[in-house]
Amino acid sequence: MTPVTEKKDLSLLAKGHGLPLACFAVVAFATPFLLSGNRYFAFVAGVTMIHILWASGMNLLYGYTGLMPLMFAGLAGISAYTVVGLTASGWSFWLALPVGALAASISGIILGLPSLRLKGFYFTLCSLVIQTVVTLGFIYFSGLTNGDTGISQIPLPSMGGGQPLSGLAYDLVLSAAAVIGVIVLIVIVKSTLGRRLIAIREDDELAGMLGINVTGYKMIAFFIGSLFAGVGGALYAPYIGFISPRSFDVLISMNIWLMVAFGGRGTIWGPVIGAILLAPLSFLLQEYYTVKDILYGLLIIAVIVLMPAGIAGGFLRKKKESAPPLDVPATPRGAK
Amino acid sequence: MTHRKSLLAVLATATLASAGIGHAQEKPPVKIGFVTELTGAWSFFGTSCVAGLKMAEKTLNPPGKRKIEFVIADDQTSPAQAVAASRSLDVQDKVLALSGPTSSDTGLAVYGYAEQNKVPFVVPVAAFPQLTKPGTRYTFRLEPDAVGWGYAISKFVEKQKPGGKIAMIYSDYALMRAITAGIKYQAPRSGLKIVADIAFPQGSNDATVQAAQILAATPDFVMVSGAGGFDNTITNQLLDLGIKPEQIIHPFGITTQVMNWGKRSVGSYYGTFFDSNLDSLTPEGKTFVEEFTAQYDRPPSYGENFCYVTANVIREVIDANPEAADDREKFRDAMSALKTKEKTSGIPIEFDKNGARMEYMYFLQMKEVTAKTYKAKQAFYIEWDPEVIPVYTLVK
Amino acid sequence: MSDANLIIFLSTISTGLILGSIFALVAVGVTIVYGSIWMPNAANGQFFVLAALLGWTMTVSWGIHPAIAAILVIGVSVPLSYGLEYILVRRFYDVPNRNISYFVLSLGITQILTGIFAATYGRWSDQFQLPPLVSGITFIGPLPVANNRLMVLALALSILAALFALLRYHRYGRAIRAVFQNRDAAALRGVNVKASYSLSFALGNAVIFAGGILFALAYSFDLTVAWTMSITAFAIMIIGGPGSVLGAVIVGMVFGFTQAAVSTVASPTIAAFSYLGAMLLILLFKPSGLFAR
Amino acid sequence: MNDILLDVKAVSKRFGGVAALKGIDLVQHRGETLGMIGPNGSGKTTFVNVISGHTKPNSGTVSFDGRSVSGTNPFQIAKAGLTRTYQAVRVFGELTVRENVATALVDARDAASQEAVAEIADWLRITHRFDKPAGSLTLMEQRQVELLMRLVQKPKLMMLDEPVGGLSSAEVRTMIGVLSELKGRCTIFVIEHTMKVIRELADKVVVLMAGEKLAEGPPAQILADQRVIDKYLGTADA
Repeated sequence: MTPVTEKKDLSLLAKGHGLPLACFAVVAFATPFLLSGNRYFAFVAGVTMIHILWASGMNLLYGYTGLMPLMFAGLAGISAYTVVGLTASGWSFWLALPVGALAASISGIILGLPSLRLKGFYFTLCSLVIQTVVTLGFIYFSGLTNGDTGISQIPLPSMGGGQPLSGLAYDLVLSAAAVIGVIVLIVIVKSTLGRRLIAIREDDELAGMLGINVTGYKMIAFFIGSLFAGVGGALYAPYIGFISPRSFDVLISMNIWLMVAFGGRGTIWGPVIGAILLAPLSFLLQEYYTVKDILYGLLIIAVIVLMPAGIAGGFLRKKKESAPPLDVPATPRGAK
Repeated sequence: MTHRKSLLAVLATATLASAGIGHAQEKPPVKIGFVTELTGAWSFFGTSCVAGLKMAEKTLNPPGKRKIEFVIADDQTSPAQAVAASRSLDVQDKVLALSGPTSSDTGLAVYGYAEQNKVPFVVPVAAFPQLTKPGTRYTFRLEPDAVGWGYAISKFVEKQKPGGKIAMIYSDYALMRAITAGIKYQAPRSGLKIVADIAFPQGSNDATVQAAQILAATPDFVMVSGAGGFDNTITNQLLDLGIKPEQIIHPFGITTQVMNWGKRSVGSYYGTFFDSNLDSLTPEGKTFVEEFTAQYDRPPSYGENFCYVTANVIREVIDANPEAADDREKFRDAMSALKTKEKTSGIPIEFDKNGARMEYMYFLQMKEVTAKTYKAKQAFYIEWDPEVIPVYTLVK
Repeated sequence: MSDANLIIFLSTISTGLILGSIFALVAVGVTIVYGSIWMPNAANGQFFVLAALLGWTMTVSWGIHPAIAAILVIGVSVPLSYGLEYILVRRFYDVPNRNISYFVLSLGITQILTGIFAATYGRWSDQFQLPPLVSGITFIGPLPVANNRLMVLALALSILAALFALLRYHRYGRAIRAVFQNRDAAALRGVNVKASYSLSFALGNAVIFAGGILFALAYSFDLTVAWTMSITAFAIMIIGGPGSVLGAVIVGMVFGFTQAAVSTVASPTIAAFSYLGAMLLILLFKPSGLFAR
Repeated sequence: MNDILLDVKAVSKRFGGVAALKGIDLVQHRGETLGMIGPNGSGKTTFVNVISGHTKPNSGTVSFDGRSVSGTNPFQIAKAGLTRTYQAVRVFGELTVRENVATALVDARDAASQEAVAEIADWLRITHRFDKPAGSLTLMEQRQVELLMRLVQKPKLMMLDEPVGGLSSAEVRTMIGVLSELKGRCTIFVIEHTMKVIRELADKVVVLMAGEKLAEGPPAQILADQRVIDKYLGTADA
């Protein structure tokens, strides 16, 4: 009868994620080995891992904080360009990565400022325009970014001993990044920080009234979410070997967001599933290129019509509805 | 430009090809990966290129020769997809070489993959200089580089009007920036003056004001190069304001563009590397133009031609060097040593140490536009060594 | 003022007007749909291009006169809108946070249209041009202006004026505006809210189609225009205040003039940055838009 | 009762050209229940918005618990111990009651203990709804959840904006009972149209009229005040 405490709540929910997390980690680390015979499928899996990381970051912002930042890919791009620039001037990739990720985070905070004044979808439209400006910036400041030509032959990061990080080793690094990203997200969501963010998502005015520093926590969400974008962007550049403004344009932002919406915003695993299903799609549908966009569009519409809360959301909601009522009879108390 | 095997290669074309016949039939086909733009912003160029390739495929595999098979993959006009497609073709299909992209950024993306993974890469149409930058080993490009086009335009203007004034109006794309870099470098050396330099951001719609600025600068020639539909908008708005067609130079003109410039542009000039109106078309070139026109309802341009020629070049190299059909290094060496001519126009093809071609450009003047075709007349032709100007330092 | 400067000045004005009125049309279409059914239609750019492409097919392939083609194209938008409304849009009328659902939906439509365009028109050309409505040149002072451009401008302004009259004076228009302001209150006052929804959806799209076909008559275009136009229309709507038709018109005009004018003193790229920058400033300091209702 | 909890001096607020509040002065002592009445649009909610930091006043100062809170953010004011409810009930509808409470606890200055939460929930008779999404509850239950979320934060002052709005008459009676017990837990500031609530709860009543303070005093005196009757009670829905 006693209200469940924060702590009990935490352990209960953490337990709820323990098994899927273990499964995910096993799959994530096993995949590169299983696919090591085929560099192409391994590559597609690697790109998917980066998207899982990105989707988790987007999920923190969109799913848990209620902000829909369509400049997410732009932030990844800021990090990627920073890292490529720094490594070209002699930095080690592993030193450049945190700097790039930090650059993305700081940019995320600055570009996220409109979210303090703009609510809901208004901010989304604004971020769409911000993304456009960022893309224009990548093209315009060609001294730093090489414009729309892009930068090719990005060297692979080196491992210890001067060996380049390639093949299986790189894939494992990406798997680790995805797994760590998901773990970080779980920890955040289960912490009081997560509770504050959810409160802001649900009703930021009410959250402020309850003593939650809405401005501060939105900025923290942007900082962390952009960090996901940044780490992903930094790892993406040498993995693909090429970056250009088109690698981080609005369509990529929308794609990442779609993975979250498709999988189920505000759930840990929905966006992971979304990324696993959608990220490889464009690689695997290669032969159906004429109808690929159409199929993709139909898929989007089908999901929004049939499962508006995403795959995980649709599944969870059904489960919730079919669960027996949790009502406990009220303690009888004397009437006044 | 001299290579150990160049002589051998030429001889091989004529003599050694027949030697391989006996074995060829038992061997699996030689696969060439063709990564190109079938969807996305550049899909027209990719599709046109494939159309040229298909024309070549009709006669590419006569009985008795080792079969060459092109595996076509869509890169969605996205560099990341281009890399993925290259990897897929390399790993899954085990292609001998890559080819295909028609845009600079997808081209550079494939270039990075090819050079890093030692896969020969034959570029039909992508003009960005960095594709053949010093140190390039596996990449060979048929199209002259865009900085060179700028050089050629300056040379053309120098000949038309010594001491002339050039204005430049173009979309802010890598390709256009490269062209203007070449003009800017060469113009003073050719005694020309640049009087206006206007770049439009991607996604611009209207050029009237800028056309008025051009008009105010009273140039002798205007170099016009917009992206997509905007190219035509700029051209029309310049003409609207009273710039004469004879003053307009388009750095490149493909069939749909020339048709869209239309009757009012008759008299204007455009650069090209192959055109149905060339005087120098070979009999095979004429057949190519006729058959292509019959099938696609428009004459082919240089894009289709380069893709057509690419297939023929690969045929020629494999015929001359049967051992190159199954060995990437040998194929690379054979490409590097190649000394041949475009079957359609007779223009020589040979590559320098970086895989850049001995370059050339035609300038044609529009003479007539009809419903389905157009007439143009050769006004200027120039050949140059790819490094006659410092292309690789002008554009990074 | 020298002749050359006068030409630059006059061309800035004419460009600002034409570009501005087309931007205004599209933004008005978007804002009508957003204001009434909360649908941020990301496919507006694709609709815009669809109109232009249909116009191209009718004039270039079938040889129909551009004026008739323009009317046909706008006519085609009506059954298309009602069809879409019937199959998809109406499912979300009562969904909470439906703007996000609609956004996703419109992204789906965008993808489908992109795919269709790429597989059809995209293979035929990378640029499209319609024959002019009228030929000839008129001199405004020293500036020669193609009559076709003047015609497009006149049509765009007339459509905008007609739209204003419709929304202000006709009962359909008043019903739409009532729903804009408050859906529940409008229902109480006897407005058929659902009917007004489908009407606004159709009207908004018809205006976008009108913008598309007029654009195609004034300029050459290609398939990439779609995204640029989507973003521009959203930016105009945000600055003008969603649902504000007047705001969309004024800000659309300002955008047109900015593109034309800034480039006379700086580069066209700075012009693009400047209006996007203006948007961010407005969002930060007056987030409800300049002409919020 | 000399301990001043809320001290408002000359607060004015304009929206565009309309003056919503014109130089309001107001003092509330610790433990004193203050009722605010006035016709619709007289500025009552704006007043609460200004005090709770949701709206920045054009001029005037607010001090709470001896400290100036003018110009600070709602969350800082909330942390100082001033809480409020909204005219339209406002809970995290998608979250369960339990999660609502947990959210209220995370940033509370000295959050209630487990037992205290249970005690308050039992007192509000909402415990049995703890695992229901708050949005699925009845209006009355949601009002109770609102109170619960505030009380676990141990506020010093609770500002209630029409706490019985929309409730049935039986529920109003229950709510009045709850609110009179609430007086033992924190100081109350209540906006109400229902005079019964004011009469039964308030120690002092302030009448707001077109953004100005029309009258102030004990309920009996105010409700009998001729000016108040003429201008408000006689005309409005009281």
